[in-house]
Amino acid sequence: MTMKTYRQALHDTLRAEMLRDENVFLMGEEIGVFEGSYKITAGLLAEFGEKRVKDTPIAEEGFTGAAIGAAMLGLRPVVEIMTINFSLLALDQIVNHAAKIYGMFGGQAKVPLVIRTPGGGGQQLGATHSQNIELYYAFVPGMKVVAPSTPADAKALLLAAIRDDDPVLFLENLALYNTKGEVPDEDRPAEIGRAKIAREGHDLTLIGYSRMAYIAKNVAETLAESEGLDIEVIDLMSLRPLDRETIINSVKKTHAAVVLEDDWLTYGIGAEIAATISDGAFDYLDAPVRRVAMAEVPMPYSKVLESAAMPTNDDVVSAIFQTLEAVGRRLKKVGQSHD
Amino acid sequence: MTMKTYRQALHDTLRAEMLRDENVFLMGEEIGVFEGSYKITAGLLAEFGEKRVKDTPIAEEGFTGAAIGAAMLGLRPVVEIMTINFSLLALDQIVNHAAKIYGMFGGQAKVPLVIRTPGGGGQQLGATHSQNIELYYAFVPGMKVVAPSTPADAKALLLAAIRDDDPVLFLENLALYNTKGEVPDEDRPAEIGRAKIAREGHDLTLIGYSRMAYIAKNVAETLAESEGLDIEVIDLMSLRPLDRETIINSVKKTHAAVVLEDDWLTYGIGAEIAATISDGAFDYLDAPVRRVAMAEVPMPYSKVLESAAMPTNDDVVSAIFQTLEAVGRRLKKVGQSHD
Amino acid sequence: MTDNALPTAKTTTAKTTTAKTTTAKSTTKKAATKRTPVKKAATAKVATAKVDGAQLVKFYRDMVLIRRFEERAARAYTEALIGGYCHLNLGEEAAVVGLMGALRDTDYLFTNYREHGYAIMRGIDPNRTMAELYGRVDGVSKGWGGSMHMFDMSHRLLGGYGIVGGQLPLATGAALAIQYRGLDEVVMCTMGDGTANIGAFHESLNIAALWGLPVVFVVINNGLGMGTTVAKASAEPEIYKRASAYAMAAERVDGLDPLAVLDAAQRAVASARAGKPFLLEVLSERLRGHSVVDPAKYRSAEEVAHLAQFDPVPNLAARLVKERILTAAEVHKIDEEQAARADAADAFAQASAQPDVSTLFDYNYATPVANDSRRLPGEALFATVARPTAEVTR
Amino acid sequence: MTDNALPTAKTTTAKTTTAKTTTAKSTTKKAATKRTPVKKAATAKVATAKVDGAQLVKFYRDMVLIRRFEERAARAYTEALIGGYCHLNLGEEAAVVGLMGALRDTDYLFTNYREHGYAIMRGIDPNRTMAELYGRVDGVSKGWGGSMHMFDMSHRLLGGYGIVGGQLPLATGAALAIQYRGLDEVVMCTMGDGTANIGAFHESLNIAALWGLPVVFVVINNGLGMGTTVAKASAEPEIYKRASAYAMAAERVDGLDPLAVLDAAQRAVASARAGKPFLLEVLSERLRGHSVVDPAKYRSAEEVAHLAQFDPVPNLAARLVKERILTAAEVHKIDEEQAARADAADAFAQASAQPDVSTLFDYNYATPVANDSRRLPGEALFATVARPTAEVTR
Ligand SMILES: Cc1ncc(C[n+]2csc(CCOP(=O)(O)OP(=O)(O)O)c2C)c(N)n1
Ligand SMILES: Cc1ncc(C[n+]2csc(CCOP(=O)(O)OP(=O)(O)O)c2C)c(N)n1
Ligand SMILES: [Mg+2]
Ligand SMILES: [Mg+2]
Repeated sequence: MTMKTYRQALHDTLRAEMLRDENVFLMGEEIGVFEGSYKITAGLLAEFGEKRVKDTPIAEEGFTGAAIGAAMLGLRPVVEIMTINFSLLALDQIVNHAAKIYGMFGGQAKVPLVIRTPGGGGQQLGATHSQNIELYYAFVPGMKVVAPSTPADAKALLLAAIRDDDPVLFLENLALYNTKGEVPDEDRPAEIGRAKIAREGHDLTLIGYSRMAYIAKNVAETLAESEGLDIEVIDLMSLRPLDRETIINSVKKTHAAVVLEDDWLTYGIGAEIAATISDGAFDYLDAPVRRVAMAEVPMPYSKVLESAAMPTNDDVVSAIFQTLEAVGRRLKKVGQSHD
Repeated sequence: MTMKTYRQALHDTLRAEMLRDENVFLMGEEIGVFEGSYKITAGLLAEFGEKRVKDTPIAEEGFTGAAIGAAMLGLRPVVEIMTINFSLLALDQIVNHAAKIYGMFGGQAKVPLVIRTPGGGGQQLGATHSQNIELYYAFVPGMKVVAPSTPADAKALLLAAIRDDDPVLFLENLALYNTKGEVPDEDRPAEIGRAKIAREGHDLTLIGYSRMAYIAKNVAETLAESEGLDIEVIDLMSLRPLDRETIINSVKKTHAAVVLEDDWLTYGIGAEIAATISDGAFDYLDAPVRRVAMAEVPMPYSKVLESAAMPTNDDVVSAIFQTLEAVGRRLKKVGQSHD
Repeated sequence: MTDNALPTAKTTTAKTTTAKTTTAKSTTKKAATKRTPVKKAATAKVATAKVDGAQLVKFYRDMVLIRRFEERAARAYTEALIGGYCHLNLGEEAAVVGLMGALRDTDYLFTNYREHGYAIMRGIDPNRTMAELYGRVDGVSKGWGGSMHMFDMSHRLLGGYGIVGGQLPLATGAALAIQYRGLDEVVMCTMGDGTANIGAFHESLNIAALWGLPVVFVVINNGLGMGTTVAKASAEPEIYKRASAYAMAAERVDGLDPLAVLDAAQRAVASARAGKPFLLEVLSERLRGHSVVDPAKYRSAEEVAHLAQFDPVPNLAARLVKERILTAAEVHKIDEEQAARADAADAFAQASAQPDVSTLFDYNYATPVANDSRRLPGEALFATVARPTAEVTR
Repeated sequence: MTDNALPTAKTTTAKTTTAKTTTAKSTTKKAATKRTPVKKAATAKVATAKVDGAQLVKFYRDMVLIRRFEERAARAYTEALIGGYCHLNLGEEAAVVGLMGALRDTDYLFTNYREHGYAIMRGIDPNRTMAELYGRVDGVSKGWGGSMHMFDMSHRLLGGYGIVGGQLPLATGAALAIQYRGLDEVVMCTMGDGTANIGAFHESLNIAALWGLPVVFVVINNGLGMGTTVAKASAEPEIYKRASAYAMAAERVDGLDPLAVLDAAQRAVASARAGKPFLLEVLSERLRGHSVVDPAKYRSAEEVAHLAQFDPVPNLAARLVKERILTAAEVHKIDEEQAARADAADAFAQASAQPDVSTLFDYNYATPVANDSRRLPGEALFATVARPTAEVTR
């Protein structure tokens, strides 16, 4: 185990995979000379050269499509799209090509492609640069979509994604890059399609992914200390496939759930989670599934407005309290302030 | 009232609006000389000339973006994107520009744009030409998304869309173009953001939009005759905004719901509807909300496989029966065959 | 006959020198025939010294095979035995055989939805090509792709794509993989004239030129994108000239003459093999509607009447007879043989089995994965759990 | 001073004739200076006969205003008073004033995220420009846009766009609206060199040329897109030549000389006004990093050392003094005045109010609509309904 940032875990895993398999190479805007907009690829051009670390023109459709074509011939490109917002420009290549090629041609060509891209708001980047649109990929058969929330998971899921023979959208998050955690030194890929119980508990199931899984764990710890609440936290890890079983089993035990997401509420990722719970744990659920999500506006630049539009720890806490209240369970120290 | 096809209703409304307001003009691939891939714009080039009916190069991003720019200056373009599948190529212009411009610039510029585009599978067009991805628009703040299922609604919603000052995605459906119905002769725009009770009933709420609203009505009528079932049908009409109130009020009355959609189940439009019902009618719901949707595969070309992947009347009927069974309500003629 | 005849033609390709290759800037080898919908029959100006009779006969056999195959497909479509869209190569046969003749077996082809002829000329059995149109298990894409999406890794046909321009980035990437591995292979990527106006064209040609990738982009300029003429779609109607925006070599050739096409394609392929991507514009004709269902009412009666004179198949037949390479009887025999071949393909397709519904989820993923969704539309997400008590029953 | 000084310069524009306009094919008016990162200072070769001293002084005032404004913004950003990204026009001031000088008040500008200078030169109050950087209610976009998204309908600045290339289709559409209405207005659309490689460039230039729209596309070639040189991004590094792919007129100009830029821009604008869209490439320099946070480590020390000699602001000051248009003291006075102007803008911005959270949903829709979602992240979808009985409590 080594203590690392999420950024470092990504960097080290990319490097290790490039050393392990010479079919693995990197493509994207500003990943080489500039060392990456968020410096994930720092030093890799110097180490591996231009063949393995390809700076591209600003042409998301063109270079993402080129990566798909290279993958069809057996290479294992890892593309960086600078932020998920720009991936809209490559969406036709990803949805209509990468995700279709295996099925549409009757299983004749695999597309072992990874697209790494960060989501996340909160940096005052305004309406076009603050979106969380992983939904666009999670919705699509043929895609796999993973979203780590810790440095260890970043490593495990990136290993899995690179070694997988299908197109994988690997969702990072601007707000997580500097977060730290223990990362196993061994080479242990995660299993794509499995959620994780990040914290065991009995009072309520709190579900999130990426930054909101991080927040979920924080909130659960805080409420354990301040309120003696025993909250179970599920980190989805994989948005497609979605691990419904783990979610349902948890709610069957806790009888209540709150879903956290950094995207817009209506039609967001959380809608499926809430619908899944309401269906699969119908007889076990003691209160409606609450969703905490981004306000449904084009994200304003103003810090004041941006902060108001994004879900915070307090929003999560109040949703938890209201849910527990709705199920009629008394909090041990209800009414006391928390921070 | 005049009996018309859905296609004719669209054509006549476009023509009437062009006559009414000279700022209204049409843009798209093959809408002029070719008279439209699905002939919605037949005759309009001859009548209005090249200024008002603009055939474009194959450049979805370029011409959709141009329509947005023209709308910013006060024109009212009605763009046809040949099928919703191709709209992926214009998605950045729609999501990052059309939907953002009003808010991102603090309300200084309106974008009175309509994008007409048909969805729909079932024509053996294969994986890239059979998708229902209205979700990509319904998810986005700043967009309005409407989806008529009858010729009369096609007229009313198209009138509303053209006269609205925001970008509207107007969803048509290949399978509906030849369907017929009475269309009012008057000029009565629908109210965007309202669902419609297409059929009143007490036994169960059946919810759909576009082709699946059409199927919902058919199934409800059939089951009324064959089984004496009294099913309420909600035609969503507007996917964004979503009329949660109408849905919830219905389910509070019927205590059971089945949601129909032509897109993929996981993260599809139906997820939000199911989550909404499970939340807003929590105490009134007697069984889990069932969703009937497309199988989650890249749509195969083969007729046999395509038919298996698409929801049919029979699928809807069995979901209704299973739901009623789950709530413990006896069907009047359970066990009898239906067709 | 296609299967074994092709390799010979293909392997001759590599010998052509690149000396004649010129950039778009200075090249106007062929007079830049203005592509008004109907144009004068361009006479072949083949640079190679002397016409090879055997080659011409082979081209004729192949062109007739495509012609008969397409006619057979059109009939089956009209009889509703084939579904979806069905775009034919009618009128483009000379372009198809000339282009495919310039490729080695180890080269790759990416093309669009108008690709039946290409599939056959790559060496794919017409039976399997037709079976794909019927959506059967013996289809080249196992019935999953249909007319627009033929694919065969073993013959290095890497699709058949229905999204206009979608194949360009993919082809560029395949060329990148070849370069990455240091192989001596080339990618050919064909498209229509209307496709030269979409963003992917620009991004792909720029990347290919920037990185020196072994790829030939071919524009089959048949004068129309559905009902839109080149002049109405492209601000520079001489499409090969667009290569200059990428400092890329380019040429325009008469696509009604298979030898001229072969010759130009060989230069283009040799250039790409040497790390200089190439843009080749092939002037062709679309004899019928955009797809089988299109009556093409937007073409004037006069225009349609003139079309016949540009039909490369009878034109080549006439030439073979005139130049005494074949007798009329021999030509006739070829026509009949190939008609029989197309009928056989149709019979094969009809006899092939429909895919079984149980195979619907077979191609969800190449790497199996936990919690994959494999559910038919009517199936519930969760098995109905018996309600424990009647407590909530109203 | 900007507000009232500009209109004069702008309205002179229309008189320029289009005679000197030449197409990319034949034009190489300026020697096509190879854009290796550091280039020789290109000397201005202004076609207009005689230098107008008053014009130069005005340019100097404006360039210094932009310079001081940007420096002030950089400081505020470093002090974390400004958020998001902050891209500056440092080094591009001559290009900005020359280009904006060619527009009439009734013309439109679409630009990218590097647009503070453009906003001010369009006549927008520097106070409101700075207030936008601070995200305040008096900001030109009311605090909703920030550095990348300045917009002012009254000054016909139609954004400020953060998506590379996003402004091109929009600008093309605005030009379409002008043509539709038969107006005598022009749209200018600026972009960076890196932007010339994205699909929207191709689609937009083709549509503009095809339909003869009144739009000038301007590439500010500052040699870099973030850390990527033009040579590493564009297969044809002389970007103006790409116009030939659309049979569009084009020119390249030295962007360090405001008079040269004005002159070329006037020709370009006049061409567009006559229905011939134009591609103008302006060779410029980026004196600092891509945005304020970028230390630009990828530029060699040598390169950075050379940069100063290409700084258009001191160069123009030196010229004014050398040509005795101004004394050193007068130059100094302008510098101080404009520094004070920038400070005043900053003070104004700091004093402006923050938007109120209650306004968060004010711009959801232009046409109000039923069931609009106006919900803060913590709010429930449905008011909690008291459970009618305790029957389901466990
Ligand atoms: C992105 C996209 N836009 C539109 C279409 C519809 N479409 C199919 S073929 C076609 C015309 C293409 O013309 P061209 O490139 O000249 O090829 P041709 O059909 O003449 O061979 C169009 C518009 C599509 N398939 N994909
Ligand atoms: C579609 C898209 N891709 C990538 C980016 C990230 N990005 C912002 S500016 C920039 C470089 C642009 O370079 P250039 O066009 O030369 O303009 P300059 O910044 O030099 O003015 C990049 C890659 C973006 N904003 N949008
Ligand atoms: Mg064509
Ligand atoms: Mg630049």
